[in-house]
Amino acid sequence: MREFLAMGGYAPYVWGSYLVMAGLLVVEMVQLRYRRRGLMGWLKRMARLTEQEERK
Amino acid sequence: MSERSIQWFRFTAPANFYDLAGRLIPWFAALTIALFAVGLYLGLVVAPPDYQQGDSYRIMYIHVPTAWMGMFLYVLMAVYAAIGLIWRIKMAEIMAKAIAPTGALMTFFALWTGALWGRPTWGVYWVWDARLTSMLILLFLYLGYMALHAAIDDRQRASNASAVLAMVGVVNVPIIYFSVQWWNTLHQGASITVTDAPTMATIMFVTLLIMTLAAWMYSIAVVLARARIEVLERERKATWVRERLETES
Amino acid sequence: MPRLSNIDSEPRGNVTVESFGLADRTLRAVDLAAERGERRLFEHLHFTLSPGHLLQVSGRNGSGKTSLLRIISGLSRATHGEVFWGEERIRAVDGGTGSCLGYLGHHNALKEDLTAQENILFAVRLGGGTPNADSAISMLERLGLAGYEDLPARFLSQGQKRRVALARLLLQRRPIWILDEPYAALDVQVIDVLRHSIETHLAERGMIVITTHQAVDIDGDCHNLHLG
Amino acid sequence: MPRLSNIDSEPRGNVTVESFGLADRTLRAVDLAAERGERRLFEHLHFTLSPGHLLQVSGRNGSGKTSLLRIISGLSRATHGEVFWGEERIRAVDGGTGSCLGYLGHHNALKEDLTAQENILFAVRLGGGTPNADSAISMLERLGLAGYEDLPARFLSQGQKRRVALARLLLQRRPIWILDEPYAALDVQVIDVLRHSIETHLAERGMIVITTHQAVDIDGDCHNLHLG
Amino acid sequence: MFRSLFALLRRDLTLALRRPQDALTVVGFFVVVVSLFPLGIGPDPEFLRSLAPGVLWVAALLAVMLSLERLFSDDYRDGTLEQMLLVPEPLGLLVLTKTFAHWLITGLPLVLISPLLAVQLNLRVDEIVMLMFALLLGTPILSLIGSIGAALTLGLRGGGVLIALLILPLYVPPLILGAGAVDAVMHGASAQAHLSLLGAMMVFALFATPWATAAAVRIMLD
Amino acid sequence: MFRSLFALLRRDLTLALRRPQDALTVVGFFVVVVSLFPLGIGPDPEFLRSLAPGVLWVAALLAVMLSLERLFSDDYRDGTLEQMLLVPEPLGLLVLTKTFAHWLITGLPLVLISPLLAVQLNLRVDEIVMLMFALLLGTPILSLIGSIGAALTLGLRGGGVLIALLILPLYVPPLILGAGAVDAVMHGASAQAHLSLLGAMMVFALFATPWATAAAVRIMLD
Ligand code: HEM
Ligand SMILES: Nc1ncnc2c1ncn2[C@@H]1O[C@H](COP(=O)(O)OP(=O)(O)OP(=O)(O)O)[C@@H](O)[C@H]1O
Ligand SMILES: Nc1ncnc2c1ncn2[C@@H]1O[C@H](COP(=O)(O)OP(=O)(O)OP(=O)(O)O)[C@@H](O)[C@H]1O
Ligand SMILES: [Mg+2]
Ligand SMILES: [Mg+2]
Repeated sequence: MREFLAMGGYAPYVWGSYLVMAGLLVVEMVQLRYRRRGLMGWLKRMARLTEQEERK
Repeated sequence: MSERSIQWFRFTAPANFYDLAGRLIPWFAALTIALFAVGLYLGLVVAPPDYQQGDSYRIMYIHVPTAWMGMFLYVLMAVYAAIGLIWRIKMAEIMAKAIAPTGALMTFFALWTGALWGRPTWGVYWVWDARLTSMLILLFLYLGYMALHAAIDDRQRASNASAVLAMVGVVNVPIIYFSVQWWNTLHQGASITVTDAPTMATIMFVTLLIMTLAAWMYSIAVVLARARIEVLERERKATWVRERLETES
Repeated sequence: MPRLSNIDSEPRGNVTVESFGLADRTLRAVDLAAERGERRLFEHLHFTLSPGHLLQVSGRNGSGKTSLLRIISGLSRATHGEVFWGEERIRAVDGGTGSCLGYLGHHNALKEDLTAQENILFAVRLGGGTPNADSAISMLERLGLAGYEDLPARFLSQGQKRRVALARLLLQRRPIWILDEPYAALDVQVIDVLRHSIETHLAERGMIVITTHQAVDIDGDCHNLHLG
Repeated sequence: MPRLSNIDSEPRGNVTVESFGLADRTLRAVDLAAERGERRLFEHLHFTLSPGHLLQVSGRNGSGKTSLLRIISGLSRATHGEVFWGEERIRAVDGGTGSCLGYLGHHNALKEDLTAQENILFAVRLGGGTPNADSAISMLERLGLAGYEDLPARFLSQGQKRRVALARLLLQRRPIWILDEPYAALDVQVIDVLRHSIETHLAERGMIVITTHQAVDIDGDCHNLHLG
Repeated sequence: MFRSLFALLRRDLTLALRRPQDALTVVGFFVVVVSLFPLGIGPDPEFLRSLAPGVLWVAALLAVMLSLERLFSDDYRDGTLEQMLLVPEPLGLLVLTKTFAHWLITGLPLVLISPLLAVQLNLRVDEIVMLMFALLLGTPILSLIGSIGAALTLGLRGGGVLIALLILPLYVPPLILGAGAVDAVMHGASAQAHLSLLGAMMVFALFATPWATAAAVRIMLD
Repeated sequence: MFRSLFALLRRDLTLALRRPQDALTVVGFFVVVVSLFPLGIGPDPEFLRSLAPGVLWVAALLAVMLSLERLFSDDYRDGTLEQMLLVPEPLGLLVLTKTFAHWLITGLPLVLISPLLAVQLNLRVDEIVMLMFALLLGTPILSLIGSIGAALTLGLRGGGVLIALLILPLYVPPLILGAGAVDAVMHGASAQAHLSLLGAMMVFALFATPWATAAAVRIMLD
């Protein structure tokens, strides 16, 4: 295992590539999620506001 | 009657896309995970070290797919943008906009992994090599596209304007590539060039193929997801959005 | 839903002047719709304007009058629908939209560093016409700007600038006029001159689309289109 | 030469509220003159405004109303003359001009990316006050903006933006209000609310300088200053 | 047709003459940026000499880029651009004419002042001649490509910085070829290839960019 | 008092977060300009390394300068600046706070991204540390001096280029000192003197420029 992690002495480069890529992919997905959730909340609020206006 | 059918058509096309994409995304996501799992296992564990570069060559498994993805997505983005601009098809505009961030990210990965690969191979993180430089410029083109899109408040105008930019960019990319290549060979001998991987073993080739597919699947899934959000934002007034809101909460 | 009142498509019977040689062409809007920043301003808007007729577009602030006028003159694209000049689409008219149409918008489109006369002459030349300093000066005089021809536009007052823009429009001699708030900043005398010019233009079988918040009576075939 | 009609410097007898504790200070203009781009807009302008009084500045477009209001609030310098708040010059008031004076100009001074509530709270904090979200919300409600507190200002209509700017002014609680076209873009109901606020402000011995092209009747000590 | 275009050209030049400070500011910027470099890098003459082509080209490029913001924005703000859309001539030609005027006002002065700065950076005569020639071929390309960016940022907040981001990547080929031409002369090689490529690029830009710019103008005025 | 200033700072940062593209564009410009240099000058690593301090500093300076146009102009256009004159705090402090926010939004990101570009130009670790340190001391000076120019060009046509001409000469001292500090480390000398001078300059700018800027704002709003 340790040998695997050492990557024949190239650990910083190999893991630096793979981990940064994994990290940013996760960030992209989380950001999408977050944006979607925000948008949904916003749309619902707007729908409520429109209803409120219509009731007036 | 005819008026009504036109309205109907206009408002359901995005709705159709929204539903279809919603159904497709889980599949692409699953494929992404499976392919990445297999590819990573093959690439990091099974494949033997390179006889020249040792284990550092394993960066190739993400470097090459992301580099291809970055370049391909730019062309795709420009094509969608052109379709959107010329035939005024909303979905094409949305797709163009949705592709940009992922394309930029892929380009960035290619740069980042290339830099980290360059250090053990060439001794430096960065050289002003033709291929590297033109990749960097591609990243700038992506960033410019996104910056222009973000700077214009009116959605329609933003799509049209950035479509012009994407098209100009796509014409320029080959010009830039050749001029950069020429520039480099002019100033210095080919003391440093991207060395071809040694005659690729089958396992390496298969792994590379799988990782490339994984990058494809990932890009498709993420772009579709982003396009869905865009559709919702644009069509927020439409009745179908309200229906989806009620069912999805 | 916009209401369109009192449109009769017959040309006026008693007029025979045909200065523009285009008397048979009409200006038609077919099923126009416009959106601005998420809001739908109008939809299903139709009208036909025949030679010698005037269309007044009215409505509250922000109801989309300027947007409509810009669509008619081919400056903006409608979200839906088309505008026709005769059988041609207005954005694809032979020789350019500008060959049939003069537009006076919220902006006066004057260069502050050029004199009134230079501004006008330049516009005429750019439109492909022959510059004629005398006619420019006499037009400026007609609009009460005698003696101001050689003053750079920056020294003119708001109303005077508007007059120069009007003089330019009148010298361009286009069959269709699109006037957005033409009376703005003008004083009573010049409004009168302008009213007279409008009536002459209609009598010469020209067409006018106009929006204004001020009430000015025009003698001629006037129709009203209400937005909002 | 500006005419100043009907100024009586006596404070109103029947008012005893002294919310601002500044009841003895007057707002005085002494021999003001202003020039703009070579033109003299007005000169030898004097007035004295006592607590509980309102001064309406009228005149044609471009006659110098905005210029005068900006001079009074210390934003511009007069070519000649001074404005006094009590015995202090307005540009050198202890604690800054803003400590005694609220100004509502042609611009609403709202940040498009902040919500209505954030805009107001920021202004109060910047003025050194304690932010109180509840009072901000109730003020917005009073001006008919219930439910819109959390909307970024860019999504508000012109009139709604104006209302937010008004809410800000009302929450700042300054003794002098300088209002440049406050009714612009407002609809009838809000004009009523504003009129009421103005009357209350006068009754609390506040002072107001206002310009407007719309005729709105204010109940209180009103004076008129005509420019042009 | 030529009458219209000539009228437009004449107007733009007249306006520039009435406000010479605009053109002068661009030249001033060019001079200041080039003069900043020795300050940041150190005064060694040989070193500066070897840098000169690159520095001069980059500075010219930045100067052109900064001036681009004004290419259409004045006409946009006072409504003249709107009227230009109604001129019975192809918008592409009008835009090309304006770009040409812009080059006469900003690009040409840069070419003319460059020998002075080149002398400061210790270039030799043949190098200076080549520099001027390369700039003469290259600055029109910069103006032409830049006009697309100028049109795309019409009426936007922070237009200046945005133009930079949009346009600078597209400036890479002329920069490489232009600086390369001078460099070649410096190293005793032939600059033939560079110049022919620059020329080809200029012809291409001349025919391709006006339409893109016209489309962008239409979009931003929509 | 601190409540007012803190409120202003918070507002400016909130606004920047709501429109991150504005700040990102400045960083983008910085990166693009630095990347242009090798293209103009040539890819030789040793050569680029020796140029790096100057190039990075000049690029940072240009990026800050271009972003300055927006320092007050948004507030000016929507009338907030006018209201700011009526805040019962010294205008100098308000202006200083705005400048600080501006630095946090544009200057600091430049400092943070500079190591990446420095690596591209083959700087070593100790040089990179010094570069960041010098930029950390120097960019506030750039923002402070620049705020005067930004105020003086409020509402003028062609503000961008004009700011450049007004401000660039004043940028010479921080440029020389900042680039000099990195250069010193590169040649194995001590950068002590450079840094102390930069520090002194920053303190001086901190106390002197806000009043000049405040005066300029008052004049331009008159
Ligand atoms: C930041 C640095 C780098 C960048 C931007 C970069 C960019 C690219 C690009 C754009 C490609 C795909 C282009 C093509 O297939 O023709 C690619 C492929 C490749 N790169 Fe890199 N690269 C970098 C560093 C490196 C390094 C250091 C190595 C190894 C020593 C390397 C090895 C490869 C290999 C083996 C391929 C696949 C070759 C092929 O398909 O023809 N790259 N790189
Ligand atoms: N580019 C734009 N982006 C977003 N909204 C816009 C844009 N242009 C106009 N609008 C909005 O569209 C609506 C119609 O504007 P328009 O200028 O057509 O009104 P109008 O009827 O001419 O008003 P006025 O009488 O004030 O001239 C307004 O509410 C305006 O805010
Ligand atoms: N900065 C300036 N430079 C030159 N002239 C100016 C300047 N500001 C205003 N003016 C001129 O000064 C005159 C007075 O302007 P001011 O804004 O005070 O008018 P106003 O009475 O408020 O008009 P309105 O009713 O339109 O608001 C106008 O003729 C205007 O053109
Ligand atoms: Mg209008
Ligand atoms: Mg006014």
